[in-house]
Amino acid sequence: MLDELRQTCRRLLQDGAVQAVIGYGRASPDDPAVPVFISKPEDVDQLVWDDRCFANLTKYLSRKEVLSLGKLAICVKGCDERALLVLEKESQIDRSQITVIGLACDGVGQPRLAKCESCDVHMPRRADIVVGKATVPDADAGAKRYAEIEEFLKRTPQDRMAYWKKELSRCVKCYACRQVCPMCYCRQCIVDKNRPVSISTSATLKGNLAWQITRAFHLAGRCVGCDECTRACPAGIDLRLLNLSLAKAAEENFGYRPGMDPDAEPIIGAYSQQDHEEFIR
Amino acid sequence: MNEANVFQPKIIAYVCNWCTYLGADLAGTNRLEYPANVRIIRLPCTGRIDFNLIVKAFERGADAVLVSGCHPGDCHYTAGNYHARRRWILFRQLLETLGIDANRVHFSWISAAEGKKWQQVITEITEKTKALGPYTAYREICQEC
Amino acid sequence: MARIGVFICWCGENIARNVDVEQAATQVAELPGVACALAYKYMCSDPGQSLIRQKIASEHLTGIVVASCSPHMHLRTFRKAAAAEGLNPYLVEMANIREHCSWVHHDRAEATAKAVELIRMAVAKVRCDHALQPIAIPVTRRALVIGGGVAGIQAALDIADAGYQVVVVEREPSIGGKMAGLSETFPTLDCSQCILTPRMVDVGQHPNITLHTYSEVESVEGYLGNFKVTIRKKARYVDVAKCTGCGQCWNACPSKKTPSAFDYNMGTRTAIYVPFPQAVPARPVIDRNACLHFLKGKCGVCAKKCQAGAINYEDQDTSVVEEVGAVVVATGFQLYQIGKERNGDGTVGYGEYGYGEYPDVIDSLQFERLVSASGPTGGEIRRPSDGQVPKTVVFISCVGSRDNAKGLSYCSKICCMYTAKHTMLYKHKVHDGTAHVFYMDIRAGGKNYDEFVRRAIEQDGAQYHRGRVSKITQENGRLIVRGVDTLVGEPLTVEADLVVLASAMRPADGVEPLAQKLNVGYDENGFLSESHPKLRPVETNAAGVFVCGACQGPKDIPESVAQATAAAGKVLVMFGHEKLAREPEIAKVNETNCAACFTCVRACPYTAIEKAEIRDRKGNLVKRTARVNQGLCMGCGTCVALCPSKSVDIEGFTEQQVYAMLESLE
Amino acid sequence: MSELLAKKDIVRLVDQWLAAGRRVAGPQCVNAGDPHRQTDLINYTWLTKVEELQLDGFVRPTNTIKEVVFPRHEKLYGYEFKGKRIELVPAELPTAEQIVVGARPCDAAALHILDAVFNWDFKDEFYNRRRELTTIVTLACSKHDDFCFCTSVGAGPCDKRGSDVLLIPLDGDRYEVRCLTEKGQKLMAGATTTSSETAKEPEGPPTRFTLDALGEFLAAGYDRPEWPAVTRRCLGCGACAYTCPTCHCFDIVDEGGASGGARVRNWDACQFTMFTAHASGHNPRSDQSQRQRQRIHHKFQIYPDKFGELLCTGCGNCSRNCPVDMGVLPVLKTIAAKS
Repeated sequence: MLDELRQTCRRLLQDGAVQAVIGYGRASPDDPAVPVFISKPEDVDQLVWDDRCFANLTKYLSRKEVLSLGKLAICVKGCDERALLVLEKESQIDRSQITVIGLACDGVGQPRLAKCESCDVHMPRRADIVVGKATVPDADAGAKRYAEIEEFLKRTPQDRMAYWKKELSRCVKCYACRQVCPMCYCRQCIVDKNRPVSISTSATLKGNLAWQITRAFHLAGRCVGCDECTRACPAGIDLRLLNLSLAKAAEENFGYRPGMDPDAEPIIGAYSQQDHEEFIR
Repeated sequence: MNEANVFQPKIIAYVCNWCTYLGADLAGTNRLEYPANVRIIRLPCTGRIDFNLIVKAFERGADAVLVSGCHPGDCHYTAGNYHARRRWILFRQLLETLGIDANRVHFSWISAAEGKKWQQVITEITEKTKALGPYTAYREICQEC
Repeated sequence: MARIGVFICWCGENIARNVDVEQAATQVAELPGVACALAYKYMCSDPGQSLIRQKIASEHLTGIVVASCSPHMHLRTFRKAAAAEGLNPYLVEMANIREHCSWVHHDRAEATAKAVELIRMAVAKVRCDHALQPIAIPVTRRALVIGGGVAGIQAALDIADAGYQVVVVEREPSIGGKMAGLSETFPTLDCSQCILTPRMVDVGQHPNITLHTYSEVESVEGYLGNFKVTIRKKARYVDVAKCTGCGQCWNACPSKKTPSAFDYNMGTRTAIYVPFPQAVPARPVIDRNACLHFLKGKCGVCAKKCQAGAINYEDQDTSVVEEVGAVVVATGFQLYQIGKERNGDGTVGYGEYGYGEYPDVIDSLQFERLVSASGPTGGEIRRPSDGQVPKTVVFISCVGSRDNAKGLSYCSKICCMYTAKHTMLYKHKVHDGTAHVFYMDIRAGGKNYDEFVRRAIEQDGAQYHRGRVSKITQENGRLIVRGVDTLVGEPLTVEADLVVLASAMRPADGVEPLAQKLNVGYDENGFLSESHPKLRPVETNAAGVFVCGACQGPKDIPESVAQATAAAGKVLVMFGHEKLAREPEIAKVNETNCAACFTCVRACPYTAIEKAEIRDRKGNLVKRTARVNQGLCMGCGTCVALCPSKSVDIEGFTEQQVYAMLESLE
Repeated sequence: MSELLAKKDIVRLVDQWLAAGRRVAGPQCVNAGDPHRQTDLINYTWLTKVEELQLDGFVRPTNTIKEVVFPRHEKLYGYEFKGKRIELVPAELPTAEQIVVGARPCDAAALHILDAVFNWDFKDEFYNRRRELTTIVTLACSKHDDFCFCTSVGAGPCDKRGSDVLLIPLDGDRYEVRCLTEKGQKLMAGATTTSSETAKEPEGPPTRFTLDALGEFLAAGYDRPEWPAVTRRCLGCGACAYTCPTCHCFDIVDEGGASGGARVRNWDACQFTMFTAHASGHNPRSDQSQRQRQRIHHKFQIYPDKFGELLCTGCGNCSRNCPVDMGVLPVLKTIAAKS
């Protein structure tokens, strides 16, 4: 599969179809995979593909340092690919200008990451080129999707708040969660605005809670569950739980999973007169 | 009547300019008395009311927050309240996950004709919040490290 | 440095009774940025306003807060006063210490404390106010009227008579609408065509009116004062410029069997036709689906007969673009399609009445054609099945109206009146006949309306039965109408020769896509939404678009005409200015920061935000951004709440202002 | 001759300190018992009971001890609105003595390095007061990983800089105790036993690049064409800076409401776009490669030129915590190789 990937990228670069390939590489066999940007056909052997290729590379489609390389091909796993659809819906990418190389994936990490356990997109579905073959997702993958958050919600509200107070007390506001997120492409994040300061920039519990509420809610109906924020957090905060809870609400209330159906209208910035609630009096 | 030592909750109400604000005006015109704990912030439409405002209200020491606007179908701007409703459906899930007390965040549709409803809603929220006591859980969060 | 003046109103005793205004003034005078704070009996009175103006001048105020009643009551008043003294009116804020405080809180200490806090919030807000200038929108003083029925005709003539250009679009080959097909009109029984056709001619000949018949609005771009409307003119196959309307062609046309839509299929017409003799323009069209030339490739009789050489079989649909400043929608109504209306899961409604099954069950507009002197029977009432004069006629009201179960919830408003009229017209023509009416209630509110119904019952002997009809069957050429008379409390069966159903009024077909093009709201029944049911009855939430006639709700001719004149009046108010001044409290995009996700574009209820590009001097794309069309934005702020980076803000309710108010809370 | 301390005695000491109401910080597994955790997360935290302390069995904590003297959020002074006047209210300086136990040498050395920048022209009262109040008991490293590169920057597993007491593992149960300062002596007085045994200083990680080669590259010029390619994958977060023991940039903001507030300082990071953004909208470091370049130059050229020491102790945290496995090490390895 790796050979096929390298061949594919070599051909794309040789033909001039793209000027650079965003993929995974590594310096020595023991190192984790890192994002690499291959511009020359002879460099394609730097590309790797295995279950330590964690990063969601679609983030780089909003990094000007990468866009400056010219026309791009990008390697995506099934989960990452969902981000492309959201970015397309939000006018951030011109899909016709990007060659998408889909990587068949049976999950990453040892042990498998939580997201991989309930993954139902082992094979990228809208890639221009798909490399490899993946196993068929478990039939009950979908059922497990929200298991963690459902378990968490069984705790008492006091317990939940105590949990977040403990977790968020470690947040140093390094914004790794924001910077790795493919959906965080704002030119100036609201937290960096100072007239007015709507979210305290201090890494206090107050500022951290306001920031994480904001980050999570700005992803409502947009987050594709790549869990890069959780992976990136140096404070080890399980941000996945926040995202999952909103993903659950989006699916339960509006039957919507971001990045899944190209024909589905985004739920944010839209409404239905039939939206159902029982809490407004 | 001196109730200086009784807990007086702070309630912040974000209301739309065309329905709930006028409903509160009507409550005034009809001299419908209600507790003085509420502070109204007038915005053009519930569509303008962002979740950050709810968070900020708690940071500023609110014991309860009310968001109120036109009934579905009555929005002065045709659809602002529908957009708002959809956001709140999602936002309440986030509050639940975080363990933020749903009894502190209230939503209502109050039309310009519903002065009576405004009086009832404010009275009820005030009583309920008095029973809950100050929102110390959030105030602790806001204390300096 | 801010120099804020705070003016606290006693409102006589209204505020002063429960709020210690002097104490409040003393307290707020201490707030940072407050230059002066004083109380006065009536701030809205002349002396009160003078006081404000004096202080603006003497204290060099940079903003003022008036603590008094609701801003809905007097914000305009105080803004005007400030403007008169040279202070930008948008630097005025109000603290509502009457409706929201003194009138609802009777504990003086509590009310005073709250009043002080409300004022403090207003002071915090006014310190973040921006001086704003009204937005000037240029106006194209030319109007578009969509629909050429009586409402559209009235609106077009009123605007044109005032000296402005009007474009009228009508999708049928002739203007005239539903009214042109009516026989006589209630409550005066004057002939519909006699009063309408002169006005149709006026439209056709008016120097200020451009008429596009057999045409439809394809797309609408632009906004208030500056609409660009693309109109598709359907192929007529007749050159209107050459045609003289002599009638040789339609008299000679061999294809004569097409049911006439104008007669609601009660009569026939030719393939080349004018819908009715008094049509305006009196120019025919060719119905491709009936014309032998198009169906079989041979005939050409009309072309041979036409002296003017106006027949053009090669004719194509064409488009014209009209630039207008205002749009009047007058698309009218149609009747409820009995038995054919769909309600999600299937066909519903009144199959038991046998409409479409029994030829002698007809609807009210068909009956109008039967009694019309220009109708298919020349005004003689003869039933469709065998041409016999019906001796017993049953009229059923509320077919589809006021029926949540299988029809529409609303009252169609005009059926009671025209049903009474029908019984009278029938009796006037068939003296020995009997007219029965099954009704739910008689709603005859209107000048001389109830008298008219009484006349039908008392003078012309119409038999009114309060009750519903459950079923109609046909036996031996007669219709057995089974119903109930609830006043007597007994079932009632009438053997009738003809049954006339007073079907509900519905908006015309295609009004919803049109409304979407114009960005006008509509209700669940498809009736267009006015801005305010009482105070802005002909405006819509799309600035510059007005409604009149039955497209807005069921109404009769006088009401439609009155509303049309009202809509014309509103258009003329607009046209009274070269430029329109719009409130500047609308959205503004920070185009540098906008990430161009265009969520706001999707969400804006007014399509007031567009996708724009910023290019450098060489034309290279620098970035994309959302951009607010100032002519369309109404300032709801839905975009602000949705924008993750808050790159859009609403003047008058900016993020800065709202947070300042929050921060000012103790 | 040497001073020895049994592991259980360290635990007893910490227990005593805590019982005496002293603030004690040390490594702790902060996600023990969290059902969602995938790996242990070790952080320096203020201990509430001695059982929380985890001295070894890991390479190093994810965070650093700079927080003990330079908190991520610190009030500089308060202000109150008194009518139209604003009154300043000085912040209270800390008074509580604090002890860090089980600090890693790469953390302790960082404080020694930071002393220079917090005292060269303006003497930072808050920093200095906390520094005075803090006694640091360092534990020499017996483990290292692929990210560690202390030995490449002149430091090592027994670096003495910044420590008051250095503990070197003797065997599984005992430490050799080296009191390096008066504070250290005072803290350990009477707790140790004298012995003839001495501990062998543990070896550090292999050298990964040479400082000479690095210096050559940096001295050769600012606008080296290598920078964009070497730094392209950087996403511009602050994980490296905030988990770096020596990064010390801060931002000053006012936080408050109608009645008053405080001027506070918060950590800031040079990798953020906003770090150098001007009010005009212009940004002199508009590209991520410029920001990365700045970080390397600051640590390995600017700071040593000014203060004589590298602003890096080779702890490897920047790479260890980088979402795309960057940090300074891969960059230094690459540019040292290019030189």
